[in-house]
Amino acid sequence: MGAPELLQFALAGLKNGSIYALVALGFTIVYASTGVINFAQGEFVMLGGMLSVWAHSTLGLPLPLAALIGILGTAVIGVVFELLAIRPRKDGDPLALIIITVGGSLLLSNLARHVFGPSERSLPAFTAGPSLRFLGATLERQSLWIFGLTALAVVVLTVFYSRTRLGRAMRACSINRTAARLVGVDPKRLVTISFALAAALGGLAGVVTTPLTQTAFNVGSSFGIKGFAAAILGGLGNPIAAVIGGLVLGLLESMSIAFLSSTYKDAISLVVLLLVLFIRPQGLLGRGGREKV
Amino acid sequence: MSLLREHWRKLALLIVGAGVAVVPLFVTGTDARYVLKVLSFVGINALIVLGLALLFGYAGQVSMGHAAFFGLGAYASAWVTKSLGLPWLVGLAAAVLLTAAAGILLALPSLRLKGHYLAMATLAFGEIMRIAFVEAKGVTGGPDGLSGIPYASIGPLSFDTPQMNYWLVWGVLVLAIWLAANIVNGRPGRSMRALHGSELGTMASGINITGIKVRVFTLSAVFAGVAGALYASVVGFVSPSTFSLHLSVILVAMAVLGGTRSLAGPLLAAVVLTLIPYADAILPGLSREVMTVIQEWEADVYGLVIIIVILFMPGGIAGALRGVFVRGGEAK
Amino acid sequence: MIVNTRKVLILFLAALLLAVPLVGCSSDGGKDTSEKPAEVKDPYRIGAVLSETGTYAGLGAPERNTLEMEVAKINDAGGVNGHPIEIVFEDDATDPDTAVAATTRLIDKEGVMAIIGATGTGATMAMRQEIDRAGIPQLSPAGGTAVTASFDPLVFQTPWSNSLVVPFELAYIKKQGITKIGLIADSGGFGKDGAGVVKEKVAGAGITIVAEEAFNAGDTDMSAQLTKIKAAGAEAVLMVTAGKEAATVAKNMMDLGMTVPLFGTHGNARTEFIEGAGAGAEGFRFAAGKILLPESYDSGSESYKVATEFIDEYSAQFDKAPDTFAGHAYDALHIIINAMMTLDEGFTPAELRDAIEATDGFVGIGGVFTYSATDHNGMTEDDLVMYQVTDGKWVLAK
Amino acid sequence: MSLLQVREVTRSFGGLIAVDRVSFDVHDGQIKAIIGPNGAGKSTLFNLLTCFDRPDSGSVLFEGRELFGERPDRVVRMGVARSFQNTQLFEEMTAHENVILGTHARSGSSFTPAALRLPSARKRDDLASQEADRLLRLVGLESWRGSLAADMPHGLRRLLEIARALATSPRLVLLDEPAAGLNTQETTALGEVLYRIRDHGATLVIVEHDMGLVMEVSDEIVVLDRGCKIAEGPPRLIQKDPAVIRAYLGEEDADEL
Repeated sequence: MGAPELLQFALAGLKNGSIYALVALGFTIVYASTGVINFAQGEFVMLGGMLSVWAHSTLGLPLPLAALIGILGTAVIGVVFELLAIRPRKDGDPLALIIITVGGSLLLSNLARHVFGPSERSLPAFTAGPSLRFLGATLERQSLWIFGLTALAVVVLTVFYSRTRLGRAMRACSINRTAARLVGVDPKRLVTISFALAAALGGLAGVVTTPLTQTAFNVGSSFGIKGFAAAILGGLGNPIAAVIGGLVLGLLESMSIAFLSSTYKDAISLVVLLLVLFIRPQGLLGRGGREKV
Repeated sequence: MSLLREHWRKLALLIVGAGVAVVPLFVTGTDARYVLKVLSFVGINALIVLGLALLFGYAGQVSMGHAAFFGLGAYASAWVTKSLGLPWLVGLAAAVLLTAAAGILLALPSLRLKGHYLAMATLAFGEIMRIAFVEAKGVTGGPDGLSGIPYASIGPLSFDTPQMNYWLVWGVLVLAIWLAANIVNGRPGRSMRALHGSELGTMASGINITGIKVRVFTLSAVFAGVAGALYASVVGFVSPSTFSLHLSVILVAMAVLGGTRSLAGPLLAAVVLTLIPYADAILPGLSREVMTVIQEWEADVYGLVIIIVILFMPGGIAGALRGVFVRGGEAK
Repeated sequence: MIVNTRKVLILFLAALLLAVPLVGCSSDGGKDTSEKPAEVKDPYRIGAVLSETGTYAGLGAPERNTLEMEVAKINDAGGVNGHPIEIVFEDDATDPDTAVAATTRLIDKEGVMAIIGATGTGATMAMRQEIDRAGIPQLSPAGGTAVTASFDPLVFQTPWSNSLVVPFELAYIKKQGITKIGLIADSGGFGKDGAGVVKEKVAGAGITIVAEEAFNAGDTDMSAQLTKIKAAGAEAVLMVTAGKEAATVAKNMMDLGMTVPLFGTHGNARTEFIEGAGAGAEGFRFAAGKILLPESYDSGSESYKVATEFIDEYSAQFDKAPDTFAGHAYDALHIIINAMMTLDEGFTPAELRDAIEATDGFVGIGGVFTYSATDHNGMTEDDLVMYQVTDGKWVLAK
Repeated sequence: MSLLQVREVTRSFGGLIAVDRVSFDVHDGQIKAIIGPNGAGKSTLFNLLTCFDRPDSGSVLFEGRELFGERPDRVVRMGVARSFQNTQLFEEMTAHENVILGTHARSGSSFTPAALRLPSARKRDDLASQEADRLLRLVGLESWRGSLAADMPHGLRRLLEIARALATSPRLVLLDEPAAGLNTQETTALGEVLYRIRDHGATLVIVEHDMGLVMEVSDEIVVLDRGCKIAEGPPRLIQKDPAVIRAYLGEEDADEL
């Protein structure tokens, strides 16, 4: 196998990995503020795609505007979901909230089927034109959008968490819910904001991948599984860990295809994930730490 | 007092056993077969959820991979009875042994993991098994599945009618409830409640927490495996699409909706949620139009029910039941 | 805690006490007009188990549309020998055991005399136990080879199965002078089934498979698999899938700069594929029945008339052209109706089955059906043509 | 051979050395006390001896077997029981049940007999119940048998925890500040209980602040200061030891010496 092929495999892995990373970022954000794995995160990806397709094809709006509607619309749905289904559960018991998100996932995907129909839909590529060639490998233009937007999301999130008062409050909240109150921020509002952010990121993932893969009411769960796996692989902590987890998972899959078998690529990457968990139960970049007596 | 309760329990068990046993005698209409088939599916789901209730409600663990144990049991017994032509009890034993072995193998390394990491590990296990079910064509029949699986039989007794199927499934379920209740009320249950109260105190009592968790995990895997063996013989067909992550998640949702430290709550949740799409099996007045709407909106209704129950019944169904019972004058 | 067990028992008792009378009632209320010997104007009831929700919802929807539209038409025209047709729909939610319960309900509660379904191969196979028990005929619109390969005298199939399409397509590929192909298939039922048939038949067609790759439903990129196929020196790529991932494969090939032709199967005969793959769909070739282009029939022929009429009516009613799945449902229904037409009043399900098996030269949407005691698929390679995507439209391939 | 041999045990947290090369022996049938000013490392040492914490180096031999590296519950089953400074009772269970849980250490929580309600399981439960009643009498809690642990007064909760520890049939019992929060009367009663425990054949190690109690009941005392052992010996000698007095100077407890 030559160098151009290897590069091609790496590019494929990075492209899938970036998509996983975007979804994983959404998991991380909600986890940070609530301690909850949001099983509806994959549905946000689906909604981002579906809403932008609806805006573009049905309403006939230009693509950038349709993309914006996809992202903002999903964010609004995320907020509504938080207000109606998460906030009323006052004790914030993580397991109860997780099961609520499972219910939300069922509800959102099936409502989408009622509203948008059961067939798959697609969007045109953001920038038309033949794919780019370098070193014997090729890369389609949409991948650049995916890489760029993933990088942008990480930078924005990192700056948000470290430089803004709200972001710092959210970090404080993830460590201790009362800490946020001490900084003068209402933890309830932070949870709402985190759902808005996570939904917007999921929507973004849906919008950028739809031109490549099409979307349908039932795509949410597979995005959800991959994103969850990426977030756990990286270690549920910070945005960087989510991105590393996503990229590692993507590369793992494409290298499995390259050197082992495409039939078993998912099994192989899941086995690796299990081994990582058994050796490092906190994920690749997760904080370890002994338990206190 | 304790003696009185002991008798109460025996009596109640007898009455329920008798109640379960006589249901087919009342179901005699043209749709008896349908009603009994639905009740058999309900019993099978309830059996898996019973195991998950032990695991989640008493040992505080979550498994997102129980559909895989369900599948392992189904394929094991299907393969043994259909492909090898061995008696059904051998198939059942194979299902039990295989799921027990898989349960221990998964539990030992996984129980070091906490919360979400455990959820991911069990989820990964479930997906790996699903891939195995598709790829191990020689044993599982691949995506087309295995059809023509023989009915269950014990010696000359063949469970080849819906009545017999029903009796088999519910007989096993009642037995499993008895076992689970004994565990919950016996030493292992006491140890698990202790763990819930104080982890340090439990360790200081010399109780091997991991050992208990591994055993509960294994037991719940075996319950799912037995449910699988029953499923294979009741449906006569097994294919990989049944044992999906979606099923695992729904089963966990049933256990959580039921509430912690209760067997009745999760069982009730399993019965009610399983019956939603088959509502006309127990409510014969429902028209076709209503059923069509229910089927069309079934998944949405599931989602909504899950959200609403958890929001407005914080202790799950078990919590609500306890409330009713306490108000009903049981408080001493 | 002992109390807890008691609660378990009490609850179950309560639930049973509640359930038993209800169930009891149902046995009184369950009496059905279809039980009585058929009188004039009593409807003939046919069950339909379709995936209206779940993974195959996109397939079940056109099937249901078609059945509703066609039944209305048949009844307006006076039904079958004076009997209206009533279709009882069940949703299997793409789930085998739901399909089993649905079948039982249709047979015992609704008293149907034939069943159309299920949408998916898995559910179709799962229903067999109940079908065999009741002895009523089943017409499946599912395309899996197993449906008729694993033979059941009661089960008939309306789509072109992979075992029909694959040899036809391999022969075409060979005729293009291609001997080395890369195979890419989904890991679900359709892809596995098709890939199996391809591997079985290539040798006979004088073709070798130089690379065999798989992908899963929900995968977002197949360029790694295609890179392997490219590196293996394939002269063409043969893709077997009915999922939306087909569009991603076509697009990835274009983006990788692969110039070798891409072939698909009848699983890709959907406009969504062209829409999704965009420019990547150009030049894509696949085998399917003639329904996609009625002009492939002689314009005066019976086939042409049937196909154009159905397409026009469906398009008018649902604002969308019918896809192949609509066609499979159409064929299933009309094969049953035609068989009923040949029978006398008060026929039994066994007679209906025999009449269906006697179907000879029925002109349907999928092709011309002739069933026999050994062939329950009923179509031949004559019913297939190769299509090519040109300027975002299907045209007949050279 | 001594029952417990503590050798060069060291544990640090970050840069701070909490226990620094501490060694001592506990002989069969002794009551041994570990004392020292606040922050001397007593509780840390205690957690190390019962394997609730792992040392950086050193070794602890119990009946000649290395304890370090074992799980806490296994250590209990080997015959080393403990109580906690903040009682760790099962609040929603009765006093009787709390003590029964201690018997699980010996007879296990095995599933099969319990699930099938085998006669052996019932017999074992009966024995456990009788044993628990005996221990409740031993610590003087028989009248609290059916009360929830959560409803019991503070001093009695400590006794209950001791009873639970005894239910594991230990050879060595380690008590972490058993007299903390007890009034004089209760402390005197506690002393009685400690003697009774020893008379039943168990060896005792106590960490305690109450010097009255320590001086009265203990056969030998180990004094820790800032992680180091500064003295060891019988109470009379310890009271006069200059290093000990220095360590306690400035502490209010020093007057009591």
